[in-house]
Amino acid sequence: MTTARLADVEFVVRSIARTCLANEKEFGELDAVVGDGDFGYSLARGFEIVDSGWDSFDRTDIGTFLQKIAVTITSRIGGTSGPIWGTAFLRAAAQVKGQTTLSGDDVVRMLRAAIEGIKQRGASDVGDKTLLDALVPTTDAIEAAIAAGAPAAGAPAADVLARAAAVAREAADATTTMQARRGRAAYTGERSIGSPDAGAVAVAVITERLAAEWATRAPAPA
Amino acid sequence: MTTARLADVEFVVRSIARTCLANEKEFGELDAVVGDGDFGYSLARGFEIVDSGWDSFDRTDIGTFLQKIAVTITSRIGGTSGPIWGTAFLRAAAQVKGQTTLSGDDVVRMLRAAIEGIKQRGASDVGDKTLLDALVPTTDAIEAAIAAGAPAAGAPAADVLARAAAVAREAADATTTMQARRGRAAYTGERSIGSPDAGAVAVAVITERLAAEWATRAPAPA
Amino acid sequence: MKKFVNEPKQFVPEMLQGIALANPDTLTYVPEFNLIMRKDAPREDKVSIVQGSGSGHEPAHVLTVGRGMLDGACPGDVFSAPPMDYVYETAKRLASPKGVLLLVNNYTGDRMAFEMASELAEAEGLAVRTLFIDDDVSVQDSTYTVGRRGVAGNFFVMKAVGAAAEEGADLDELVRVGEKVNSVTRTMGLALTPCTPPAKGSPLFELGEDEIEIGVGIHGEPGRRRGKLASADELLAEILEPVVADLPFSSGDRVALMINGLGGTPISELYLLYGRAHQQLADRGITVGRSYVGEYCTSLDMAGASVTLVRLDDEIERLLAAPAEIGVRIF
Amino acid sequence: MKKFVNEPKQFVPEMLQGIALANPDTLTYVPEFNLIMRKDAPREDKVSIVQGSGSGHEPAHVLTVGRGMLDGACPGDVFSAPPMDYVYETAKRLASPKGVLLLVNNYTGDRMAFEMASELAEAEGLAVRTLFIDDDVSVQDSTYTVGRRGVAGNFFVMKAVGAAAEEGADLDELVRVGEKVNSVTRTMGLALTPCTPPAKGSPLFELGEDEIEIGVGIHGEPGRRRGKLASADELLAEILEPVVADLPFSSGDRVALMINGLGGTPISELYLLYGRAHQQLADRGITVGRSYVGEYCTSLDMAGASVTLVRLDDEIERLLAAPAEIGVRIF
Ligand SMILES: Nc1ncnc2c1ncn2[C@@H]1O[C@H](COP(=O)(O)OP(=O)(O)O)[C@@H](O)[C@H]1O
Ligand SMILES: Nc1ncnc2c1ncn2[C@@H]1O[C@H](COP(=O)(O)OP(=O)(O)O)[C@@H](O)[C@H]1O
Ligand SMILES: [Mg+2]
Ligand SMILES: [Mg+2]
Ligand SMILES: [Mg+2]
Ligand SMILES: [Mg+2]
Repeated sequence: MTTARLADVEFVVRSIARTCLANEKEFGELDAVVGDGDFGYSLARGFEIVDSGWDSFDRTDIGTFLQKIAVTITSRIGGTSGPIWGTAFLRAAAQVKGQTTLSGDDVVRMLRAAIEGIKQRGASDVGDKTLLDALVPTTDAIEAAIAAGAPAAGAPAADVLARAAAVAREAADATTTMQARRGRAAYTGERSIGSPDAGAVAVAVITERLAAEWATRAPAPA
Repeated sequence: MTTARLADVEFVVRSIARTCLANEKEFGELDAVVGDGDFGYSLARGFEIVDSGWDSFDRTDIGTFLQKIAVTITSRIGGTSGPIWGTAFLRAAAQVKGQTTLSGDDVVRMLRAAIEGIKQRGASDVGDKTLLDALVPTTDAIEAAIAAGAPAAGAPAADVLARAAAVAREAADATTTMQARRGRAAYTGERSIGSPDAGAVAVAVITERLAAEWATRAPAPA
Repeated sequence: MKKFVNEPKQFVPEMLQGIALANPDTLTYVPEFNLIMRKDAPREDKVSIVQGSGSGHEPAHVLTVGRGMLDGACPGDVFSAPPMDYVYETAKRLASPKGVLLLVNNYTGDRMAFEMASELAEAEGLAVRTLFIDDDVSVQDSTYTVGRRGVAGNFFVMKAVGAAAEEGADLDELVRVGEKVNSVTRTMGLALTPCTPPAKGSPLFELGEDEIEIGVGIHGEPGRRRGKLASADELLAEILEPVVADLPFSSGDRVALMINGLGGTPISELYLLYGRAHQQLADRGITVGRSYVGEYCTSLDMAGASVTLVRLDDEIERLLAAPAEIGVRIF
Repeated sequence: MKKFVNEPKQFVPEMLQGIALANPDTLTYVPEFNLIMRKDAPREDKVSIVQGSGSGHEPAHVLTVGRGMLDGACPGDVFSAPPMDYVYETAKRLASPKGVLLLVNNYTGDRMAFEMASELAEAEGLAVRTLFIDDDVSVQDSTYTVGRRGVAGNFFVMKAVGAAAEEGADLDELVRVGEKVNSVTRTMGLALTPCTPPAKGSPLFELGEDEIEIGVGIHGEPGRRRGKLASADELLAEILEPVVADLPFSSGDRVALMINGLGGTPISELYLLYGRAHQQLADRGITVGRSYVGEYCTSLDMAGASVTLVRLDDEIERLLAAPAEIGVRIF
């Protein structure tokens, strides 16, 4: 089974960063519907440091690299997203301390750890109309695809990502009919029904971009 | 020649008061074009006291009556209009101290004294785009009509007023092309050109109403 | 009109009532004359300082009554000079053996009301002096107006004569001080939006989505010209340049710098402007000795700001720094 | 968007720069962490008081730093809780041997940032306590939220713990005082218009010409319901009633009454509201012992107001009356 390397992880992180930068306005507008509109701005301020300081992060191993990214995000992103996203990266990093390659199982373990971190930090769960409502089904889909034999990297990984993107989008759309129970949107009560959650949409947009660009990434040596 | 009595003067004053009350909004909007919009409000606050306290004014003679009205106006109307209109009424009153009837000449003398008072108080003159630009030609028209033999009161006085109203309206309209040189509108410089002066329009509206209602006033005993 | 108003005619009285209720220990309210006065005024040992002007400019002037500032303020209705009566009755109530100083922003209506009232008061034997304030540089050609308008710079005149009066200065001395401060004070404002007088119920003038009024008056009077919306730095330059050029203020000067909000602009923006103005002055070699940021003279809910500079000398700086306590306060 | 802004990303830093330049003798600015702190902090003999929260609420909290109030404030960007780092670095810089008290308005993001930061700080041996403020009564059903929001009533907690800290109270005592004040403080707000965050460039939500938002949050969060524009008295009742009913405040109570402007409403209207509220309370047998009118906790340029009541006892009243001096000031 092909394994993912630092270069693949770099690709994923940078792609997340650039997606957040490219969608600053859109994400902000989604948050403005029933939140306070700062979601896009907050993410962009953090990920712009990730992007501009790209070469400066310690790349000793994948765990270290992700931890440095996590610290940057935590210290630069304000609002709820700083602690939430920072915790997610931190917990994912902790799963792969010292590793220089990742198996498909590693990837799933990282995602699960990130999810647990978010739940803990946010006192939230699936069904609260947050990014968890996209992240959890997407992780389930990835896990299922990998269990079905798709490798963690290499050409077939594109198939895993394509499947994940479809699920993420569907899940993000499905938050539209939910009532917010966490974050600022929760204050709106029933008025939060009718528009998708900004964080969930962000997860979908990021996954879609990863799926679309995976093929064009600097190919990992066989 | 028929003469005007207290009842006629009362009719004129009350008609002025009610015209100002009825046109509060319109006068304010005219003042808002290049001024500060308070003209209608200011006049209305003063004349509403004149109207509501109507029976309380000393009616010993015409001069005394007008002086009481003048004091009320001066003390109740703010802005530029308080001193301007107050001075006008005060000077007019002073011309007919102790009189119980007015000749046509008395009326013209009162108007001239009012005009002089305004000029002095406002350091203004004809051509500055103020109420003077309606009041002076209107007074000229009244003087000419009286000199031509029309009586100061009685049915033919209606003709004098009709003539005056026509001149007042024409003069008020003519202020449209003038540039304001006094009052707040003067700060606008050339931008004051293109709309009529609020004070001049007020003079026209009042004169028109006097002309229209003169016939219906409580007829003075022969 | 989105405002907290009951009956528009009661707007000013209800506001004054609120001011009186919020300051029961220090202020007295005389409803007949829209008069807000210090509880301890008039004082035998102190000239009384009075300001009138229209309402809608709060805190000017009903909220600047207090120790070291005004002894009384008798505003007219929104944007209307007070009726002569208000001024006359106020002068009588505040008559001190040392006299009464009337501060008047230079507008036709205000001048007339104060001139008529002080004639009357003098005829009754009161010692009254009048001081006209005209700090607004936006009106350049004053051939056809009563001259420059009095705007936010008024605050510095009030503060200086208020402090001097507290020290026991006599009427002549106060007039000297006030005229001196006025002579070194310059202001210019800029509107981002019009204001809405309660009685009118709609905006006093119109500005397009990207239009601004440069040199706007505090009653919404037009200024020098319409301009285009631009960055804070550029907008600031539009009003700071003419103010600096007018006196002129020059390298080596020590100044008081005020960024005054016109009513609808939040203080976050005012502090942003303050920082940029401070820096632009530093670039010209002008040092800010005292700084003022907030609302001092507003135009109802107008979004916008004005810049005021005062050239300081030891005397002015000492008077501006003297303690004072007024109706508008934080604690 | 009609605002004084240069680059929106620089809005908060440029505002903070302005605050620092306007208060060179009393405040220090640490740009890396949006930190505004007292020049004389930390002091050995005094617990340091810190507040974070998002920007856009000025004077809260960067302008309430000063003697008798906060020792430091480290706001996030507009409406965003500060990054954890800011809080952590601020706590370190203000570490006094007597400890650091963190005041936190009760929002998810703020709670998280402060909790993470204080864990870190405690791990490094700092004595840190955190106090959550949640005075907003507009959110009734809090099953699905972190509970009530912290809004303008925050001022009273700051003022009381600030005064107690100045007197030398220790951390436990400050937590007791702060919790006590918070427990008798209730607020509700009302928006006439939405606000416009500089980075968004357009209004955060929409309100029809005659619509209002009753119970609005200071980040533009929806409140209890949309209502119709009405007279000042009726609008006031919409927010005063729920505040009175919540604690509840009852006949015989002595209270502090605050009418807080949300940013775009002029103080003339705020004083009008104050007068009416004072009277409506008197009608219920509730006496106003201390009054506060003006801007304390804003929502950028939102037109609207909030009402806060604090039930006074001798201790609270003494602490509220203690002298204080902060960045926002008149003279
Ligand atoms: N308690 C929570 N747990 C998990 N996710 C949350 C929580 N609260 C909010 N979120 C997510 O964060 C997004 C909003 O982020 P952001 O705008 O930074 O927060 P805020 O402005 O409310 O502080 C929401 O769309 C939601 O997906
Ligand atoms: N100096 C003056 N002399 C005579 N009339 C004047 C003068 N200034 C203004 N007016 C008249 O008064 C009207 C405005 O009155 P008002 O709104 O009460 O004054 P303001 O708001 O400028 O104090 C103008 O339309 C004009 O006719
Ligand atoms: Mg948000
Ligand atoms: Mg006018
Ligand atoms: Mg006026
Ligand atoms: Mg936020």
